[in-house]
Amino acid sequence: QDPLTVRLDFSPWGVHAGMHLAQDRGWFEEAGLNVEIQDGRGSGNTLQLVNAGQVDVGQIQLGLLGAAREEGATIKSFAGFQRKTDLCILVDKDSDATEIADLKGKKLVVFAASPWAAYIDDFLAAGGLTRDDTEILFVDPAALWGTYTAGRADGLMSTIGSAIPVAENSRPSKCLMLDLAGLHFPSYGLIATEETIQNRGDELKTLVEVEQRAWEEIKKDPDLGVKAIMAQRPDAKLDPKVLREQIQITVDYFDTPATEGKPIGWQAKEDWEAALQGMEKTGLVKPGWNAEDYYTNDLVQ
Amino acid sequence: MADTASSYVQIDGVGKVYPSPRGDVVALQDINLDIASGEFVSIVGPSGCGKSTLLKCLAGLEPISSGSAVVAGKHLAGPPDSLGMVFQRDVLLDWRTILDNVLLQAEFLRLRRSDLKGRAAQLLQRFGLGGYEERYPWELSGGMRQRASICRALLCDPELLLMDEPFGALDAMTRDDLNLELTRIWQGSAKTVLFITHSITEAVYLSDRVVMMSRGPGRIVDVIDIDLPRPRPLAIRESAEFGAYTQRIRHHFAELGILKE
Amino acid sequence: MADTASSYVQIDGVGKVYPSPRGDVVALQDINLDIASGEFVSIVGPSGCGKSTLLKCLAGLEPISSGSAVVAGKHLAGPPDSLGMVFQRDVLLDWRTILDNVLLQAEFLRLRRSDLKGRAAQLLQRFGLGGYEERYPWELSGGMRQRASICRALLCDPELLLMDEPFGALDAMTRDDLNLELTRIWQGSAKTVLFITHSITEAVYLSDRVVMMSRGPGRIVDVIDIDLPRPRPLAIRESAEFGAYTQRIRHHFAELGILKE
Amino acid sequence: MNGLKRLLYGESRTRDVLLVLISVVILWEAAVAIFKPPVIFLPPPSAIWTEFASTPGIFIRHMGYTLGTTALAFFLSVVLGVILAVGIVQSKFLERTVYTLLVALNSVPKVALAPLFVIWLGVGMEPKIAVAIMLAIFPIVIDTVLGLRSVDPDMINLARAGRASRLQMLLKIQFPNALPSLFAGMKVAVSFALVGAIVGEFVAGGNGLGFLVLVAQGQFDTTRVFVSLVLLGLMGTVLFYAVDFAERLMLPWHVSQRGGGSPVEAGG
Amino acid sequence: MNGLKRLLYGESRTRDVLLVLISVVILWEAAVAIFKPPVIFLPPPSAIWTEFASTPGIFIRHMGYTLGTTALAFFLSVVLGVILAVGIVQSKFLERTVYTLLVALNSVPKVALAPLFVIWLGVGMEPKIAVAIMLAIFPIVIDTVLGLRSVDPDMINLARAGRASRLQMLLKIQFPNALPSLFAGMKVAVSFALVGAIVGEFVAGGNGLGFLVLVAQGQFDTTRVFVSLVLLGLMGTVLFYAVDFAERLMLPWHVSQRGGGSPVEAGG
Ligand SMILES: Nc1ncnc2c1ncn2[C@@H]1O[C@H](COP(=O)(O)OP(=O)(O)OP(=O)(O)O)[C@@H](O)[C@H]1O
Ligand SMILES: Nc1ncnc2c1ncn2[C@@H]1O[C@H](COP(=O)(O)OP(=O)(O)OP(=O)(O)O)[C@@H](O)[C@H]1O
Ligand SMILES: Cc1ncc(C[n+]2csc(CCO)c2C)c(N)n1
Ligand SMILES: [Mg+2]
Ligand SMILES: [Mg+2]
Repeated sequence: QDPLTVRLDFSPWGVHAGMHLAQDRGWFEEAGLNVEIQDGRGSGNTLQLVNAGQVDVGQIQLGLLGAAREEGATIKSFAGFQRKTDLCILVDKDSDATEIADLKGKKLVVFAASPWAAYIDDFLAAGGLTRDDTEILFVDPAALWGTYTAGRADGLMSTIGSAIPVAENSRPSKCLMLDLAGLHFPSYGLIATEETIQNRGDELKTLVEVEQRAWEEIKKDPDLGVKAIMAQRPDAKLDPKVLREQIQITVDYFDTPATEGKPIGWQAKEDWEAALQGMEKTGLVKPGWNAEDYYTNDLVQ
Repeated sequence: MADTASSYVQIDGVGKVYPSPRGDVVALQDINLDIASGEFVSIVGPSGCGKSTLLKCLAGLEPISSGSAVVAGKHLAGPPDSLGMVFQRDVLLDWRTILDNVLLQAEFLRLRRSDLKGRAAQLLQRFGLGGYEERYPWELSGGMRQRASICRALLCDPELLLMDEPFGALDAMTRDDLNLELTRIWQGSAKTVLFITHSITEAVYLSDRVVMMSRGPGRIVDVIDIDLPRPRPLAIRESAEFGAYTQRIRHHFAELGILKE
Repeated sequence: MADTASSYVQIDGVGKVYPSPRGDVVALQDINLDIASGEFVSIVGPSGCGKSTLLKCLAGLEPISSGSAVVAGKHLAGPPDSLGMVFQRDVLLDWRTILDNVLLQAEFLRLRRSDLKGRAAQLLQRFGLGGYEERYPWELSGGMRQRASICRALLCDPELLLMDEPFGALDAMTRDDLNLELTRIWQGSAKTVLFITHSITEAVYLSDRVVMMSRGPGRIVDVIDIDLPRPRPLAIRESAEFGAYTQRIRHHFAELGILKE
Repeated sequence: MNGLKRLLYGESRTRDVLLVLISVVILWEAAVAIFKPPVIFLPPPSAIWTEFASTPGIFIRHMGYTLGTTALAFFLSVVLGVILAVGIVQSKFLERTVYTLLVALNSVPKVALAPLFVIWLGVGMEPKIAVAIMLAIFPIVIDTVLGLRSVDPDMINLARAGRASRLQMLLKIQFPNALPSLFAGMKVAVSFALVGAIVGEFVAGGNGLGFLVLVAQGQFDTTRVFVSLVLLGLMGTVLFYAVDFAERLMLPWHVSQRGGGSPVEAGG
Repeated sequence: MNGLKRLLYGESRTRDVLLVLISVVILWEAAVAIFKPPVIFLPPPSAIWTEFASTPGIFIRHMGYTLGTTALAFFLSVVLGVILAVGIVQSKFLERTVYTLLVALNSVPKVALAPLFVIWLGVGMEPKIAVAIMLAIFPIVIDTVLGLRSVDPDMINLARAGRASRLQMLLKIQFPNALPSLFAGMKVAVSFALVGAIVGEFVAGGNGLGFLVLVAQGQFDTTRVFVSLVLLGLMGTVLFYAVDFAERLMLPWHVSQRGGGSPVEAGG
């Protein structure tokens, strides 16, 4: 059987727990799948590779589909696990900043290719600020963290799940979330090209099923996920404490009000519409969009 | 003049101009010369008169600017077949031993190295370089380098031999020895030789004819037939006839008023 | 032998070995020679006997392997002050015009170019290179390049002049002219000259003493005082005394049995 | 006098280069028209041009920024590189210390080092210049060292016999002799300085073509990515031929330049 | 015979290099001990060593992978680069086409191209080799072209007078003459091949030191990043001196190699 290649968003971290647990336990094989899991180099890069047919499935930040489809990508999300917006701005844990307006006069670092880049103006506007009220520095992910912990910046634009647990060691932080501005950005889920969804729908369906099972187990005991990731990526020298927290946050962000009670992976139209409205405002997508172009629930049971 | 029918080299009104942003240089003007097959011709003339230029033109290394030259029955377009050339500066390849430098010509002609190794070693021996086969050029003295480059030119027994002051860096005695050696090689193989030298004695001793060139621009002012019997003992140089020839050439030089142009 | 008190160069049991992975070469062995200040000494000897090596050692360019050498009162350690040197291969810098090549020595001595430009142009003129000041070395003939390198060595009026076959690439007549020119320059400035040549006539004509070297390993076999009056007309070369000197040297060469080692 | 014109490669050279570029554009456009890959995969030249023409000001401004960094870094690389090379050739000690360190440093990918530079030096121009210099200096040092060492021993002897000081030896003999090699190094270095500037922009800062590439990548705007890449290619070509031109002006005496072509072809 | 020993730089050279490295380590350790920068800024060598020693197997395995990519890419670069250089020198047409394209291509940062390569070529070894070749080939071409062109015109004349074919001219005259230059290019290229392999690993694949750097960066584990960077520096140094050693073996005749030192120092 042709392997089903799944590319993750980044080097190993908590959000990968479901995939690695399933692989580690041999659940894919049990279900008759031959899954190959690759680490990624950013959600955007994985998205490109899925679109180019170099890999079959990607696990990425689903919000990126907005801009990607606008540029002609023919991919869809067929399962959303972490459905709540997780984009956040890290600030000192004991800082008194709690809302957008508190960022006035602050120095913020962001990765130029991050989904954050497109939202900065609208986010600040919701707090009555403009870009000139803050100082935005564009820095590579690899230098982002150092710049922030070195105190060269007051805030770091990232995601809550990936960043907060790591920050604990060097600069304990809390989050100002993107949805403070009423903006939404669907978080991690699985994508494939429309063609793959058409031709290999059965396999994808099985994939989603196995993932549901894995996440159910992880919800009950996050340490299963921690152990699975570390077993699957022995060379990465991961910190189990950080992984456990990342998994915990991931699980915390699984549901929006609209998906409460629905199966893991199922996506709500209203969530996508809320997200797309925000994207339309920023110019990421043009008016006239149809939310159902971006996702399908056909493969979720 | 040599009989045209058996001419090996025919030079007809050849001129050569070196273009230069600092002013073009007319190096040769209206050169006419026929060299019979098997003839030994020397060129003498003051420094800078175009001797090397003429040789390079005949070797097909410099395009001629006017006139025409025929070598071995073919109009000159590139180097003629079966050419052996000795350059004014010994051009030895630094990355090859002396033996390998000599064998270079064999490689160019796609001959088997092993077939010619013996001949190369023999030539080196005869030119006083026995024992230096495996040394590199920079380990040799100036005169030794020059001799090595002569061996290289002789290796493949060329029909036409163009030599630009081949013995310039040698002492008089070594020179005498090699003059004899060269005569022997020439007579044994009926080569056509064009030989540039600064030694008037050498020119007369070796040649059937001596061409006297002059400067500004380079042209032929006299061609002297050397009617001395062969084989010529070295002592022939003390003879009156010989003296007359050298005298005639010296006279030309004096007339040209070297350095006082 | 020259008086030690006024010796400019004192060579005492000098030996020179070139180390080489292909077998060390003993180039000089037990060389003893004193040269008085203002003396003109020529070295003759068969090709490869170590003449250039001796010159390079005296110039401080090659370390001597044994013995000691004193130049201008100082033990040799690096090139002596006030040295003019002509190399066997004209070493002209491709990126400089002829004039700039000649002026190189002035720049090394931190003299003002403008002060010496006139002298450089005059030297070039006297050596038959007038009009070639602005040309580049590769636009010159072999003999012209050699003359340019002589001008360079003479430019700053050095006390010690070491010349390695400076006239090797010149025709006999140009050579005569330049012999006269060199004598004039030497006499006008009391230089000490060590001169390598392959022309026995030239050696005798120019020198106060002629050193005869031999090969295998390089050593001095004779030192001949030339007791001819100065100034010497060119015609002195036809004299019987002159002939005796050249004969003696020729005899040495014959004894050494060149090439038949 | 057509010396200057020949130096400027004459019309024929410029024409050939243009012809090549135009052929590439046509082939590319045709390939896209025939195989119809998605735009996000490979945009056609026409789309790239349209994208550029829609906001040329933005591209040109960022190009200017990148050019500034590149030029400054290139200049510093040449100066520093030549100084280092001279030191290395003059002193065995420096050869065994500086050279070794330089080699080690050059083997560490700048993309991996750049983040550290940003952490150490901040997000200003400094880390970009530093990265660009680190990329560009190596070919300069290596080639200059070769050039300084490849002097005909007779020339060294000439200078020593003339009692040239070390400095004179360097300035009047070794350095002119090393120029052709130095120029080869500079040709490699000018391209690498540009690459270094971009790598620096990738890691920090909100200016330059590198920044534009990143932003466009984040928005999956492949066409916009390509506009910047094409502009980089053009900039690099122009910079390279500028060095080439300087070489022709300064080294008319070198065999590689004489007669305008390869010696093999001349007269053959 | 101590020829081979001298070739191996003798003990003194190795000793000097080691001394330098040890001094750097001591200075670094001291600086960290005195200024106490956060570990994320600059870890001390001791920490780097401890990190390496904790899982040496992992580092060595990934180093082997990177080395494989580097070696293959370097080999291909030399072969392709020399072929291109020969073509460029032999033909004006190629000079004006291939050369120009190569220059343009070299000015486009590989870090920006690498993601496109992965999209086009997939996530296997191909894009890594492609990126490494693209980085390494340029210095080889530039330096080889210079070397092939810098032949003494008299040598060209010698070969032409000997009726050497173009191929013979190339193999027996131009190529040996270009070797010192080619080696200079190879020294630059071997480092860049390593850098290219890492850049390739950055964008694709789960192997190699580049992958380890990325993983460590993702966890903000600067110490682990530094282990890989130091290993890269060491690998690059070893590769460089391997080329240098090959040069000494193959070019004993060249002035830059003769006598073991710079001609300026010899006997002076
Ligand atoms: N490549 C060149 N470019 C320009 N001028 C040149 C070139 N080669 C030679 N010349 C000029 O052509 C003339 C003749 O030079 P050529 O080398 O033929 O002289 P020659 O008779 O061999 O002299 P010599 O006996 O000194 O070697 C000289 O004036 C020289 O300056
Ligand atoms: N760099 C070197 N390495 C090894 N051997 C050398 C070197 N230079 C010269 N020799 C050897 O030293 C001996 C003397 O050479 P030298 O150049 O002094 O001779 P010469 O008398 O000047 O000869 P010529 O008249 O041919 O110029 C020769 O046998 C030569 O092979
Ligand atoms: C908005 C946004 N910010 C940062 C990251 C990067 N990121 C995701 S996981 C990870 C490693 C953490 O262990 C890092 C650095 C992202 N993907 N999206
Ligand atoms: Mg000549
Ligand atoms: Mg000599």
